[in-house]
Amino acid sequence: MEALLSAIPWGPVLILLPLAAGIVCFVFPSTAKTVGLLTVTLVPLAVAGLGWRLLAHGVYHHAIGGWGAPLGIDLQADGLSLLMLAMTAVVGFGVSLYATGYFKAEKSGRFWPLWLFLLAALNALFLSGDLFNLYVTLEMIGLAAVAMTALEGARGALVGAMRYLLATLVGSLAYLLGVALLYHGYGTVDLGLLAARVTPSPAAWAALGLMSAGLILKTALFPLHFWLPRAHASAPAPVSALLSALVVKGSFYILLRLWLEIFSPMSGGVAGLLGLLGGAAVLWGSSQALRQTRVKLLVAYSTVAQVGYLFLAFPLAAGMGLTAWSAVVYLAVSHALAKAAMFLAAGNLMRFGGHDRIVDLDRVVQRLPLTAGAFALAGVSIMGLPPSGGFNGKWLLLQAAVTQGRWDIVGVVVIGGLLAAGYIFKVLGHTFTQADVPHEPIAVPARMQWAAVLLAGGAILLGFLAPPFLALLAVGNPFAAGGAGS
Amino acid sequence: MSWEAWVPLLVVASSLLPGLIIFGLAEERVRLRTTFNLFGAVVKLALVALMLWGVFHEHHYEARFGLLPGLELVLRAGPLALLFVTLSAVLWLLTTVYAIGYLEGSPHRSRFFGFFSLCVSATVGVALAGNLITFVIFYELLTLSTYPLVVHRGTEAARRAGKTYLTYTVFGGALLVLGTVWLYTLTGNLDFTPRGFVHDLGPEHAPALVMVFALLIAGFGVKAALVPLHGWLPRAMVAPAPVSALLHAVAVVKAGAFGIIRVVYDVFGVEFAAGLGVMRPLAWLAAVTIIYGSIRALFQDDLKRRLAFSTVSQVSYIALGVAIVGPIATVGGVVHLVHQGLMKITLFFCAGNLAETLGVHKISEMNGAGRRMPWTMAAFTVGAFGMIGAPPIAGFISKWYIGLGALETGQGWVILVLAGSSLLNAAYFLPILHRAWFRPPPDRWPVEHDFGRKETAWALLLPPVVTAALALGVGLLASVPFSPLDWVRLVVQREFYTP
Amino acid sequence: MTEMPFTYLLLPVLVWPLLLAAAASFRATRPLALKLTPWAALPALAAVAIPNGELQLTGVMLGGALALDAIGRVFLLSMSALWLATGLLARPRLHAGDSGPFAVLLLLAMAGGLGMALVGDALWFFAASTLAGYALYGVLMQAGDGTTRQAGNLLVILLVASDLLVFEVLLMLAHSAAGSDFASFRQALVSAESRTLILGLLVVGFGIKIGLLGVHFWLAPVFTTAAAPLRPALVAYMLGAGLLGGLRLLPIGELNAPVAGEILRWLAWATLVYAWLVGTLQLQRRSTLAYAAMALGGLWLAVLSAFLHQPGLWAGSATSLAGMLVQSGLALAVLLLTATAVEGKQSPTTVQFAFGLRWLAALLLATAPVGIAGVLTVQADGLPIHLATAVIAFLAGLSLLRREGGAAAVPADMSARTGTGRSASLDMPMSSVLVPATGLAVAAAFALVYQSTGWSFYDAAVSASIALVSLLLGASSARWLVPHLPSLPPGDAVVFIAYAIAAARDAGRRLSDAGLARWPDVARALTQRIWSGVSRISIVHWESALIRWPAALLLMLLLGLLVAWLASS
Amino acid sequence: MSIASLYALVGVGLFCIGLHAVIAYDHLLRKILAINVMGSGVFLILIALARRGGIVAPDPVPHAMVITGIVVAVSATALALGLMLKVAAATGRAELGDEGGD
Repeated sequence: MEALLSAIPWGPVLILLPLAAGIVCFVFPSTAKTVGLLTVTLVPLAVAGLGWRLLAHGVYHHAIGGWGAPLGIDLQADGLSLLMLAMTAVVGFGVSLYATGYFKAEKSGRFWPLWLFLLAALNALFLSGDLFNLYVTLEMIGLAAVAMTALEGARGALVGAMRYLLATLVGSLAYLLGVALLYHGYGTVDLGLLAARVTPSPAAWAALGLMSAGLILKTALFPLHFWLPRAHASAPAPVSALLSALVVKGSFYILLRLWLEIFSPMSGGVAGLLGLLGGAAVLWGSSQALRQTRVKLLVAYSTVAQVGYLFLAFPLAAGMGLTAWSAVVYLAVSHALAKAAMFLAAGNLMRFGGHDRIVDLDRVVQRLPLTAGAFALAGVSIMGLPPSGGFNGKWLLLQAAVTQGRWDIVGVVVIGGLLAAGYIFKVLGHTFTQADVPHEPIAVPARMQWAAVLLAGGAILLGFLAPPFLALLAVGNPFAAGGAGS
Repeated sequence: MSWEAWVPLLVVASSLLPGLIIFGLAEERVRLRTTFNLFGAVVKLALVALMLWGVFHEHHYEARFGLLPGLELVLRAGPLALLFVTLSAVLWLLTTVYAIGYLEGSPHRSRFFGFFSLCVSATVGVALAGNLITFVIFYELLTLSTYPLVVHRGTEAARRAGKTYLTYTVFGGALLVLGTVWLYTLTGNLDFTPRGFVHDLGPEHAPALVMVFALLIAGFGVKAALVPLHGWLPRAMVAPAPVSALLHAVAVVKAGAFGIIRVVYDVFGVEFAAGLGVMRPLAWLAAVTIIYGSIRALFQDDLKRRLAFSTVSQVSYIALGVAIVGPIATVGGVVHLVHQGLMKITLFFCAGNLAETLGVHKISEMNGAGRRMPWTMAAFTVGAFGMIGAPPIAGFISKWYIGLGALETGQGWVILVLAGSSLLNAAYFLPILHRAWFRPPPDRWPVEHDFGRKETAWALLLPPVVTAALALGVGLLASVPFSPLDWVRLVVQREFYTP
Repeated sequence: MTEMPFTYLLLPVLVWPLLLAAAASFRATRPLALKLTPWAALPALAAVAIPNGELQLTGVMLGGALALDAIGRVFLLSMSALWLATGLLARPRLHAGDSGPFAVLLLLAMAGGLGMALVGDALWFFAASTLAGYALYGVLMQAGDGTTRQAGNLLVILLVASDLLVFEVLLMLAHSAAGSDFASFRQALVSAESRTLILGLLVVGFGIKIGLLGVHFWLAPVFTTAAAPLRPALVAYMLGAGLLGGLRLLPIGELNAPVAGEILRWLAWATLVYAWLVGTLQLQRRSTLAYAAMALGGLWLAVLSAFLHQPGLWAGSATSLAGMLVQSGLALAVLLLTATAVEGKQSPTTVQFAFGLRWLAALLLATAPVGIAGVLTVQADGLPIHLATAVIAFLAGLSLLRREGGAAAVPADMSARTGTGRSASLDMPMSSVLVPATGLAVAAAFALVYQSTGWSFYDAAVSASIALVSLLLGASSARWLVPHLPSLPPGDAVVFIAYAIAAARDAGRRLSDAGLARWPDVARALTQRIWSGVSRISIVHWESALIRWPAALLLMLLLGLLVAWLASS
Repeated sequence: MSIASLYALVGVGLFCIGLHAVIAYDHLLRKILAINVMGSGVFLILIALARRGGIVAPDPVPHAMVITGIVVAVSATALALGLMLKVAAATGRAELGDEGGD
């Protein structure tokens, strides 16, 4: 058994399984739903297998075809990548469950292949260890995501998708240019090797500038969030969930890797800049969300805000890296779960009332208790109230900030939490009200509600799983480079 | 984990699980729901009784789980914790009975009772919390689980009230978390320990500690309705009467007051806090709140609003007793936790009865209510006189000890505050009694329900009468073993002051 | 005092009325309870026979004891007598409709009142007097009408004030007292550093209940409007809560405080003169008697000042003092009862008998101070005591012969409130009053004998003659002088008090509404306005600028350069 | 300066021109073309910098990259064009109004 577990090449499986399934779905649309569900059930198992392998034998390396860097393609996974993969698997499962209820026949025929490609790309991204592969996966993700955004075919969705596509293309080109510069300068695109070789030089600086700009654009960090709200708000609910929860995290993951492996030694004022943008994003996104009148736009802007939290850690990392980075990962994962749940709940609301105007969300608590509950639980995590992953993340972040006397960051975190409470309860408050003129609601399938509950519950549960979570994260010590005081 | 570690968990679970089950129950499964409610309440009482016995004999009930690096979720049953747990367990049972009668036939009862149970679980968690982080977690849970109760009626007014409630409490929670983090970065430890755990910090940390103290007190002060953080309390009155009763007597307000007690005695240690010079301002704040609340109460015509402002005033007795710094005053303050609970819940039950039976919400409508509902108004009278501080009702005991403690520490001004507050209490309670008993009743009541020969339903009548009897009893039998006063004496000499 | 089995016999005195109260509050047992209520004071009367003893009540409230001693016994006797009279007179009211609350309150008041004579420690005395006070207020209101209500409000306001003062005093004493029994409280007072303050609070606190000058406003209105059955109870309450309280807590005979004594002496003077002036100008018998009661308070102050000047006097005069209190109390009760005889309706014999009884009572009231005067005026400054004697006697005489000019002053709206079964209890046929009244009169007569111990005959004679002369003076001036004088409303200055209260209340409301209520709203409104302004101007505007395509890409370019530059620098 | 770096500079130039066009022009087709120009610029740089000078054969890795990149670019362009047609069909004009049309 053990032999078998260690024999299976989990990395390739994680990539090829969804890829193959995607192709099958594309070729035989009729089988899409079954194949899709099967895949998203298997992927978590594969992730579990990989996790077992990591715990047993430490960091995972796999050279596809036995080539190996610099020529071949290397797959590698440490605690960080594993958690990202797990996040993807869980969110993916929940959303897929939801999608089975959400999409009608022909739509689902288009959804599943795209989604499985996206899944494959995400897994590849989290597994790959060299810059160029990262570029390729980034593009795959972008294209799949854009296509999914356009699924609805409505005017708003199309324009949103177009805007998204152009943005993501520009972003990845900028990134690619950076890769080119780095390769020219140091003769490799392998992260590990680069980490050893990179020295402060104009090429490296230019590369850092280009890459961060591109990735920031793709991560929709303020002020480059221009494409996100509309794209996320106009896409179908499951797609919005995937975009907000996973896709944005993908580019952030790359940025984080670059930072940890290559650029942190030469950070200089960049960390401060990123922190500044993060803080601005928190305040800006939250206040934008606060003034939205539609649920999905509100949730989308809340993503803008939540992305900001991830960047607050950069200026703190210099002092106490481990705490700060753990906070970031915690926030990233719990945001993924919570935000997916929120978008799914929002989808239920739209299905239920045929609209998502906040002021008209009457009697939702009575009619859709599960959805309201899911939204509330997710909200708890987003607000950073205990017990939830969001709270743990914020706690660690605050701890790092207070210890270093960064009261500006403390202020941002606290105010951000209050604003979040503001916009979350703006929605919840209305779900309790009674309408004078009851409209005719449409029934919502139970599994769509349960999917939302499942994810939101995950976000809450994360609040109690800190010890194993952080233990996993420590595998391979990913934060050694950017970490403690370096 | 030994069986003693399980007991605190079970106490929390005994209301949590019924709550979760009740969420799932259909609206019309009245009997089943009632069974779950009462079963949970009774089990909780039994467990609490067990722990009372055990703690008295120095057993240790403690459960721990890892939470965050260096932090644990700790549930520990100490004497002080048990004081609060017992209060909430007893009053939960009564309030449940009352709520069953009060909400008979109204919609969304499953939801109501579900959140009701969650709210109590959170309260018990707050009571049993063994360190600050656990306290904070349950404290926030309390906020979240009470919100649906506040907006339960689903009217626009209810929504606004809920909004106000959250604006205040979430803000308070944020301050609280911030203070907690700060404290943790200073001490690396959050476990409640008798006589505090911060005193071995060097004097160079004094300013930081003062800030932390201010943050924590502000955080708790919101729920404890210290002026100027009291604004949510009167507005939350749109909630159904059982909720107001629970909010005011047991859960929310008391959680805040309890938090203040914890911070002063088990985090800072009262002597150390006094050394920091933070107790005097706290005492002043409490005094101002006492007087301010009473004055505002004086001019409310809405019965529940008047009671709400009276709560604002009364709860600060706890803070005052704590802030005077001295064993005797502490006894007075801490025991008021229980005494005020009993008296105030009585008053709110009665207000609810008037509203349910006669449709009376305003004091100006209460003429002759005593003739129509003698038992209800009798209970109300006991509660009111208790608030005024007439012996031998519970309120007198608290005031007596606070006053003695103040004299003991040479703070005579507190006596004046007590006198002024008693005077104002009399000024806003006696007119109510006068109307109810001695004015002729109107020809017809606003909205009268007929209960035959009974003045109202049993489920509505029993709880206030019982709580009134308790309020009288704990005052009359204050010195018998296991009376609240006796127990608080035990707490104070075991946990608070260096013997 | 040690605890002995028979001291358990003290319990029924309190427990029995409380039991009856409980019984009266249940529909099932009410009839029985109502039957037994008139006799509820009997155990107390019987308890007088119990020898001195103490019953520790450990665990009840903050500890405490029931105790019976010499002084307590005297008071227990007189108060149980008064309460018995009350119970008997209240029978018609008890059998009228919806008498449940009335009975309960009556019994509570009784328990409290009798308790004051029995309790052995300060806190329990406080508890008992509080219970008695508020319950009595309740009874008055139950049996009353519009005018009673105003009087009752006056009473309850002063009650609250008095209880507060007493509470403060008890706190201050308990702070330094060894135990909670009276002795150690008195000791604490003797040794307290802020003695004068405490003494002052104490005098005012108890003075309220005996109509001390300045806090006497409630006397006349309550006396004039109280239903007949309750007048003895009222007197009993004054005796217990006012005088007995003073006796228990004031360290008479232990404390030598000439300054305080002097102050009290002047206070006594003022009270007496005031009582004489205003009492003369009253329209009704009962309000006149109210000022007689006030004069009794003045006498009490005079005696007190004498003791403060010369503590040594206490030993010899305790009994005669107690006798004086009992006698005057009982006589006053008789006069109050017989004051409103509905003449004409009665048979001439009844009227004549009532007339004689009233003369007797007046005589007893007038001569009540004789004993104490006979003891004190020898050594102490006798002038205030003699003055008191004169005033009391004068007012007593005045109340005898003056016409009930207050026919108009008997509340007009009383008739409006018939049918509630209340007015039945208000003016009773003289015949039903006579029996208990006679009983009280006899008891008072006995007290006269009781207090005539250890007096100097000469001074007693002087005092007695003063009493008789002023009695006759009063009686005669009732016919010739008073009708030509202007008249005052009962409760003189209370009009201004009421006005002041109203004004204060009004001011308070204005303050509360204007100042206290508004500021949070103002703050909220301000923040909201600012917020909306901000969101309208900047947030919306800038967001729309930010999401414009060229702007976004330029920003990206800028950002890239910035990052590169920062990295290089 | 060497030929290689000349090529590289040209690539950078192309990239900038493309970027400018993406920003400046409204019509979607122009934007898409501009992005392709940017892409070509990047590829040019990659290829140019693969030169190791002298007679040594150029480094193969960048070529591999460029080939991959071209594949990606082609598919992206295809998607973009398709999307553009849909947008044009839905909105009647092949531009993104900045209000995004919701």
